[in-house]
Amino acid sequence: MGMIGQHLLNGLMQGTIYGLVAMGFTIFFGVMNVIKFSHGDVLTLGAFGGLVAVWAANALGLSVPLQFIVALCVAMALTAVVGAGISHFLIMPLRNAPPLNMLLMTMMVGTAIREAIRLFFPNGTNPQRFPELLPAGGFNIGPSFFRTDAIILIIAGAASIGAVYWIINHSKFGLAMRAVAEDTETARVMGINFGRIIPLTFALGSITAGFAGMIYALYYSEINYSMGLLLAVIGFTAAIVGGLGNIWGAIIGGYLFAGLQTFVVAAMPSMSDYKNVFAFVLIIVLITWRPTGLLAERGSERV
Amino acid sequence: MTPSSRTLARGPVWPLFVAVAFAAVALTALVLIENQKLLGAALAITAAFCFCAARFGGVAATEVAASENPWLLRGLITVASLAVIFVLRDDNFGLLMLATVLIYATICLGLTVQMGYAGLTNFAAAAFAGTGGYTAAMLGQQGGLPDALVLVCGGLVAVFIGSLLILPVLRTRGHYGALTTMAFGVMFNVFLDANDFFGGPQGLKLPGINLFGWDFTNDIHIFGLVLSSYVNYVILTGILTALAMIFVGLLDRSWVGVWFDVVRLDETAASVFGLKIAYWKVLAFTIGNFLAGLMGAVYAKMTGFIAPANFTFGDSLVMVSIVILGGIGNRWGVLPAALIVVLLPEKLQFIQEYRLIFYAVLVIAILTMRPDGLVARRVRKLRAEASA
Amino acid sequence: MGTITKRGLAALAVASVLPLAFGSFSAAFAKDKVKIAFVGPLTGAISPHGIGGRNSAELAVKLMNAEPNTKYEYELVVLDDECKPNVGVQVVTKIASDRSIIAAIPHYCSATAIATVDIFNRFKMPMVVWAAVLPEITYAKKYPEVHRVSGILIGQNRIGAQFMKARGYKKFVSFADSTDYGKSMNKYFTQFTLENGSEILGSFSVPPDQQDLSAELTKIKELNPEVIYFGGLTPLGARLRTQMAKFGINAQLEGNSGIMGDAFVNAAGPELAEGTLTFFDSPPLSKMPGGKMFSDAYKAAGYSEPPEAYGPFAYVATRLVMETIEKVGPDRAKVTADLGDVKDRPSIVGPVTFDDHGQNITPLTTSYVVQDGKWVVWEESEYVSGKRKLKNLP
Amino acid sequence: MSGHLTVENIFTAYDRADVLSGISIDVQPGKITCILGSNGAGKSTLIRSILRLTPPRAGSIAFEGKTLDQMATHEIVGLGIACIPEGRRIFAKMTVEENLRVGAYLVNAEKTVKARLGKVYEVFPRLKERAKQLAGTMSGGEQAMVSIGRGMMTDPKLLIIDEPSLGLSPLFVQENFNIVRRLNETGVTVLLVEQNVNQTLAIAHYGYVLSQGKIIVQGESEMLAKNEEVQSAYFGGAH
Repeated sequence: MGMIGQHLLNGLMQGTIYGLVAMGFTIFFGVMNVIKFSHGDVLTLGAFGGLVAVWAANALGLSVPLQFIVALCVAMALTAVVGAGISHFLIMPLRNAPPLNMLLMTMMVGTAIREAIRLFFPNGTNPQRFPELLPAGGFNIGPSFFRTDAIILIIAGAASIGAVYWIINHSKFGLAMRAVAEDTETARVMGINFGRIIPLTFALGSITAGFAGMIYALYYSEINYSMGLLLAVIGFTAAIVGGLGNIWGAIIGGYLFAGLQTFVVAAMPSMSDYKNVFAFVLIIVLITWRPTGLLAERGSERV
Repeated sequence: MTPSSRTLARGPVWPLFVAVAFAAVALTALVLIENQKLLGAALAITAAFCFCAARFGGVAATEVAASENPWLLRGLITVASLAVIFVLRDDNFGLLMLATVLIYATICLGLTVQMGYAGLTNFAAAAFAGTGGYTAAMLGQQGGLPDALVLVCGGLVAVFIGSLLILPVLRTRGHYGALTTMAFGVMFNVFLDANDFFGGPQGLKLPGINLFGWDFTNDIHIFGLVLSSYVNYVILTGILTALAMIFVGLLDRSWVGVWFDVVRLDETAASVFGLKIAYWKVLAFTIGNFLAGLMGAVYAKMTGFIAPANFTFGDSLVMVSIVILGGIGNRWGVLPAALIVVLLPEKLQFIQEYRLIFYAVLVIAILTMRPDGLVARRVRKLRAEASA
Repeated sequence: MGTITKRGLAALAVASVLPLAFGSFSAAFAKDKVKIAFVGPLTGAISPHGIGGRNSAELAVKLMNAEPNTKYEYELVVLDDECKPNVGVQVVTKIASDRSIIAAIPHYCSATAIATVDIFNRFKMPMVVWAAVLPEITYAKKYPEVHRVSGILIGQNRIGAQFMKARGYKKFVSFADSTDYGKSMNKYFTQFTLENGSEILGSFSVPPDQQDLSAELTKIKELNPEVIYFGGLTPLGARLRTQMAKFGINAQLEGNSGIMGDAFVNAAGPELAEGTLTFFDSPPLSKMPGGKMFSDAYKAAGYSEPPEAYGPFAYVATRLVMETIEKVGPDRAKVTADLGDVKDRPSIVGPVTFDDHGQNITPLTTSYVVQDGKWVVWEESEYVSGKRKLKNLP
Repeated sequence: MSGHLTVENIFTAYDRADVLSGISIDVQPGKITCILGSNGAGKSTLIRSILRLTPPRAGSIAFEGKTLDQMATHEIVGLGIACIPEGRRIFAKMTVEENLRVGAYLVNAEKTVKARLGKVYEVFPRLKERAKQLAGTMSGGEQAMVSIGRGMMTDPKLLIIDEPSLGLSPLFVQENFNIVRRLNETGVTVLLVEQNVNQTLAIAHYGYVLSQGKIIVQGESEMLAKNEEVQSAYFGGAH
C-alpha cells in the first residue's frame, strides 16, 4: 500500500470532475426542479469546442498559454449559449409537464448532441487527441508521482467550485436565482425577471460543464463523443447521494463516488470487474440510509 | 362529466368499428411497408386520420361507444387481431416485431401501474425483464420444468429480486427513487458482464417455448395454410397483453386504483387517512416487476438468446419513454407508443447511421407538441360516482 | 439550440438523399436483380468499423455491377445491428425472412454473430462473416450456412505470445475490456503466455466506456511489468496509452486487431503510439494481392470514412458471395452448398479456404509496429534492424 | 402625490370560470384604499390581476396614467408598485438581510440599498439583531416584519398589502396596521386587502366590498363602517 498518496491524488482529481458535474445537476434542480440529463453531453460539446479553439489558435500561431485561454473561453461560452438555449426553447415550454417528461426530453437532447458530434465532427466517432497545454512532468514523493498538470487542474477545479459558490451566495444574480428557486411567484413580485434568470442559471450550470469538460480534456489528453454519458450518470448519482439542491452535497457526493471506485481497485485489484457493482450497491445502501441525500436540502445553500 | 350526460341516449356504435378497423389496417401497413416513400405516406395518412378524428369528435365518440359496449370492443379487437395475424401469416420478421411490440407494451403496462398509478419511479424495468429472461435460461439448462412454469418463474424471480429493493424504494421518492432503481439497473448489467456463471458478456442460448406439448419453433400447418412459427409467439404475447390490459384496467377502476391515486398524489394526506402507503407501494411494485419478469422470459425464449447487452440501462429508458410518450397513467397509450418506439428505429434502417439522431429529434418534437403524451391520462370516473 | 435543429435538418436532408444515391446505380440494365444484405454496427462507439465495412461491401457491389459480363444486377441491403445481440437477431430475422435476399455478409461484433448463427441456420440463409473474431461463431456448431473470411483471435494471440517470447519479455500485465471480446482475448493471451513460461503479474478488466484508468494504472505501476497486453478496442486502447504516459509507465504496449487502424495512432498521437505492437490477421493493403486495386477503387469512390482494418474483408466476403451467385444462381441452398467447397479461391487479401466449419484457414496473421505515426509490418520496420528499440527490452 | 392606480371593468378567469366579473376600482394617490371581502370573494385574484400574475382576460388597468396591459410582472414592479403577499411568503432559506435585499432587487446602487436597509432596521430594530438569521427559523410575527420590510425596500409609490392580519395575534395585527399608517403618512399610496373589517376601516380612507367577484358597495371608510347593509352582506358571504 505504498501508493496511498498516489491513489489519493487520483481520487481527488476524479472527484473534482465528478463534483463539478454534480454541481451543475444540483443548480438545475435547485432552480427549476428538473434533472437535466443532457448535462454530460453539454460537457462533451464544451470539450470539443475547446479542441476546435486550440486548433484555430494554433493555426493563428498563438502561444501555448494563449491557446489555453482561448480554448477555455470558447468552451465556456459555447456551453453557456447551448445551456441557455436548451432551457429557453425546450425546458421552459415543458415546465408544467410531469417531471419525467422533462427527464426524457433532456435525455433526448443529450442524445441529439452526442450523435451530432459523432456524425458532424470530422472523424467524430473516433477518440480525439487533445493537445497538452499545461506544463508536463511532476515530482515524486516516496513512490507516488505527483503530476504538475493534475495539481494545477485540482486547484482550478476547486477555484471554480468556490467561484460558483460565491456567485450563488453572495452576488445579486445568485440572490435572484435563489429567490426564483424558492418561490418563483414571490420572486416575480419582487421585480425579478423570471424569463431572464432561468436561462442565465442554466448558462451558469452549463459553464461548469464546459469547465469540467476542459479539465477532463487537459487531464486525459483525449476526448470522445460519448464521454459525457457516463459522467452524467456519475454526476447525477453524486448529486443525489449528496442531497439534491445542496452544493456541498454535490461536491461530497462527487468525491465519495471517486473514492469508492478508487478504493475497490486499490484494495482488490483482482475484483476490478466488480468495482461498479460495489459502487452502486453502496450507493443503494447509502440512499436507503439517508433517503434525501447525505446533506438534505436545508439552510441558505439550497441552490 | 355532468350527471345529465349519463342519462342521454346511447351513442352510435359505428365509430368503434371504424376505429378498430383503422387501427388494424394502420398496424398491418406499418409492419409490412418497407419502401420509405410508401411508409412516409402511410404515417402521414395515419397521423391525418388521428388528427381529424380528434378534431371532429371521433375520438370522443369512440370512447363513449367503447365504454358502453366493452364486450363488443373486446370482440372486435380479437377479430381484428386474428385478421392482422392472417395477413402477416408468413412474414417472419413482421410477426417477430409485432410480438416484440406486444412484449414491450406489456412490460410498460407494469410500469404504468408503478409509475402512472402509484407514482413510484422505476428505471430498471429492463433489468427486471432480464431477471425473468435469465431465470428462463437457467431453468431451461436444468430442464425438467414445463415451460408454462418456467415463464411464471421468470415473473416470480423478478418479484423476488425486486423485493430486495423494496426498502430503498419505499424510503425514497422522486429523483431519489429514480437513482435507486437506476443504480440497480446499471449494477445488474455490470454484474452479468463480470460474472461467468450466467454466461458473461457472451450470453446464453435457450430453446424456444414448448407449451403443453405445442412446440413454438415449428411452423403451423392449418387448413392447407402454412403459418410462420412466430404466429405462436404473437398469439401468446397477444393473449398475455390482453390479460394484462384487462387486469390493469380493472385495477384502475377499482378502489385499489383510488388508493394508488391517493398514494401518488399526496402521500401526507394518505398517511393521515391511516392508509398503509407501504402496502400499496409494494403491491404496485410487485405487479409491475412480475409483468416485466414474465415478458422478459417470453422475450428470451422467443429470440433464443440472452446477453447482458439486451437489458441495459438504455433499454430501461426506452421502456420509460414508451410510458411517457404514451401518456403517463393511461394504459391505452402504451400500445401506440410501443409501436412507435420499437418499430420506428427498425423502419429507419434506411437512413443508417443517422437513425439515432433522427429518433431523438422526433421524440423531442412529440414531447414539445404533446407535453402530456399521445394519449393523456383521463380524470378518474368511478362507477360509484356515476350512479350517485 | 439553433445549431442543433439545423444539424437535425441537415441529417434529415442527407438521410433522404442517401437511399436515392444508393439506388441510382441499380436501374441501369435489365438484368435480374439480386439482393444481398450487409449487417454491421453503424451507430455507437465502434461504428467507424461498421461504416468502413459497409463502404467496402458497397464498393464490391458497385464494381461487380460495373462488370459487363455478370448475369445479375446486385443490390446491397444495409442494416445496423448496433453491436447488440437482440438487435442482431431482429435484423437477421428480417433479412432471412425476406426471400428476395439471397445471402448475407454479417457482423463485426462477436456476441451478435453468436446470437444470430442459429437464425441463419434455421432460415437456411448462407452468410459469410466479415469481421467478428471469436472462435465460437464457426466452431460452436457445424452449420453449413455459416462461413467466415476473417481470422479467429486464437491465431493472433499464439503468434503474439511467440513474438514476445522471442524478444525475451517475461513479465506481463493483462488489461482487457469486460466485453466478450476482451475476455476471450485475455483468455488466449493468458493460455499462450503461461505456456511460454512467462509471468502474468496481474489481470485487469474494465468496462469499455470507463474513462479514468488511474486506479488501475497506479496498481500497474506498482507491479512494474515489462509489457502491458491490451485486449480491447481503439477508444479504450488510446485512453490506456495516453494515461500510461501520464503516469510515467514505460512498459511496452502489445495489442490486437482491436486497435489496428489509423484511429488509434491519431487518438494517442504519433509520439505515444510509437513502438506499439499488434498482431492482426491480415497483411497490410500494400502486401495484399489486390490491395492496390482496392485502395485505389476505394479512393475513387470518394468515401469520406476510411475502410478501417476489416474493410478489405468485407469486400472479400461480398465479392465471394456475388461470385458464388454468378456461378450457381440466386438460390440460397445452392449458394450454401457452393460456399462449402471454397478452396484456394483468390481474393484481394489472398487465397480463401474454408474448413469444414466454414472458417477461412489461410494463415494471414501479421505482426505490426507503429513507426512515425504509421502501422508498419514488423519485418520491414527499423525495429528489426535495431535502429529503433522496443521499450523495456530485457 | 403619486401612485394612482385605476382598474377598469376587468374580468379574470382561472381555467374557464370567471372569478372576477367586471371590477372597477380607483386607488387615490396618497390614500389608503381597502378591499374588503370574505374568503373566496376574489380579493387575491384582484391583486394577481393587477400584478399580471394571472392576467385579466378583459378590462384595463393603469398606473399613473400608464396602461399595464402588456407588461410583465417585473416591469410593473419596476414602475413603483410593491406587494406584501398573503401569508407573508418570505424566502425561508435566506437570511433576513437577503430577504430584504431581494425586495430592493431593482435598485442597482449599493448606497441606496444600504440606506433603505437602515430605514427598515429603524422601523424594525428586531430585524437588525437577526439580520444573519435564516428567515424560516423566525417566529410568525418576525416573519411578518420581514415581509413588510421587504415591501418597504422597494420604496414604492403604491404598496399592495394582502391580508396582513392573517394568522397573527391581535397585538401584532395592531402594530402592523400602525406601521401601514405610518408608511402612508410618508406619502406611500396603499391598497390594503383584508377580511378584518373594523381594524381596516379604522386606518383606511376609502373602501370597496367585494363579494363573488363583484363590487357590491364602495365609499368612504366612515360611511362603510356605519353601513349595516355592508356588514351583513360581508358577513353573509362568509357563512
